[in-house]
Amino acid sequence: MIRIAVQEAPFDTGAEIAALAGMGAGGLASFIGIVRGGGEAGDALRALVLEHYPGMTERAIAGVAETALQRFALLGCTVIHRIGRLPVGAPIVLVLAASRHRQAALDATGFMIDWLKTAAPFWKQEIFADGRTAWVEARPADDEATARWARAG
Amino acid sequence: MIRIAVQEAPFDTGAEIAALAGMGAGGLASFIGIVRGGGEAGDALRALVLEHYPGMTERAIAGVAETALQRFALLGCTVIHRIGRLPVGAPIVLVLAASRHRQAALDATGFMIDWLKTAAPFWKQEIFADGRTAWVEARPADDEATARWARAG
Amino acid sequence: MPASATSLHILYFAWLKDRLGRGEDNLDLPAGVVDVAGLRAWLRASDPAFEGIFNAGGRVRAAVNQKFAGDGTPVRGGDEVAFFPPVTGG
Amino acid sequence: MPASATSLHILYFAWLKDRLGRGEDNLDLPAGVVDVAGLRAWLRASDPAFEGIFNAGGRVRAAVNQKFAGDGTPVRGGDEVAFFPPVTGG
Repeated sequence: MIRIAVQEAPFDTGAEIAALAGMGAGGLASFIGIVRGGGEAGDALRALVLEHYPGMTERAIAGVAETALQRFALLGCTVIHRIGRLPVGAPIVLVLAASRHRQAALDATGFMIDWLKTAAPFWKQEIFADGRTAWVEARPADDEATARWARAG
Repeated sequence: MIRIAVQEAPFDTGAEIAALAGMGAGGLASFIGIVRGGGEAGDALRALVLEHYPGMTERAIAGVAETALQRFALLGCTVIHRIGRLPVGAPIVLVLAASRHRQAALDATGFMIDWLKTAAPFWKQEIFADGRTAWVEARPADDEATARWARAG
Repeated sequence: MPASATSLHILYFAWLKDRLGRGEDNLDLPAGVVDVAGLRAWLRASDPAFEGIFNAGGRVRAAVNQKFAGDGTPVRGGDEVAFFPPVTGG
Repeated sequence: MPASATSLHILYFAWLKDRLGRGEDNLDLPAGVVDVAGLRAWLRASDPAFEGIFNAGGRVRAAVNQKFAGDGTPVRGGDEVAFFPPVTGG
């Protein structure tokens, strides 16, 4: 079972976990990304605005989820990515993986979040306290994290 | 912030996550262990009964959590382990790790669940549909999973 | 809008959209354009705003029909083509 | 119960408790017992039920004062000693 959502609304982590937990899984891993304040320069970040490419985004996420389901023999997985204005502290993304054994669930979760960062068409704009805005630059570290999974075969 | 609990009651994953999410984390990883039915021999497992060593259990879990907090520079972590009779499908254990960066949170979660399986004094008894009971044997694979973290330095 | 066999639907995202002041273009497939590189060249020639966009460190990515595309990916009438900076989701 | 300087509080868990029919023993520190190995030997000599328990593939573990202990870990009056199978939590 794969569940994909791209939405402005917050997600209910407890409900999403409960939906996956009833599938005979022995382990359920999750990752939640959160808008993080206080960057390197001590900037007064207030919010992110997440833009996406409707249609392609859902397709890209589904591709990542299907790959994870096969590769890690998951019983199910869930990916919910929020869009729109998200203040510091708000959850941005939820990734869940359910499997019979714990290591597969944890590995699949890492795999999906790494791939989402490089394969799904989202763009983050930073909104600062003084009204200034800036588009977030892609980080080479994200490409490296994704490439790790290719090497791991 | 470290939160440890050993309890019969179910845990509220959403509430536990919310409590950790407000600490300036950029990523929050979790693992939930679930009582898994349908073992290798197709046994009609109905429930597990989890016994523990009061006092030593909390001390062992705190040791694992403190080690993870240091090693992965976590902002906080939570470990809740249930005891008593837990039917198939019931959550047994919740591990949460909050950090500024995603990989640390995921790694710390794997570290803690692997160590819990070898360092915390819990014992599982299986209850089958026909009333038969059996103590679960420790698996060498669990010791290997723990040893992995020692090698990884 | 319905795609015709010769129309091209072009989408712009993130700072490309800001700089162009619009999120999309609809045009007839220009004569001679057969791939992404050709479309980039045609856009540059047709509007100076694209000069700075496509020169931005060569980092502007493309998708054709909602799949990541390289310079050599074919572009045909009826296609949806998108240009955007490297993605930063997750 | 309050520990005296010569008492020993011994705990049994999981199948050890089932087989012994009790979860704990309280006794005076036996003469000559100075470590976990000595306590195991004394228990075997005092009650045949321990023979099968400590022979169970050598897999019965021990803790002294709530820390995992080896055969050579010292045992003193006032200590809490536990015997149990390899743990299976998580």
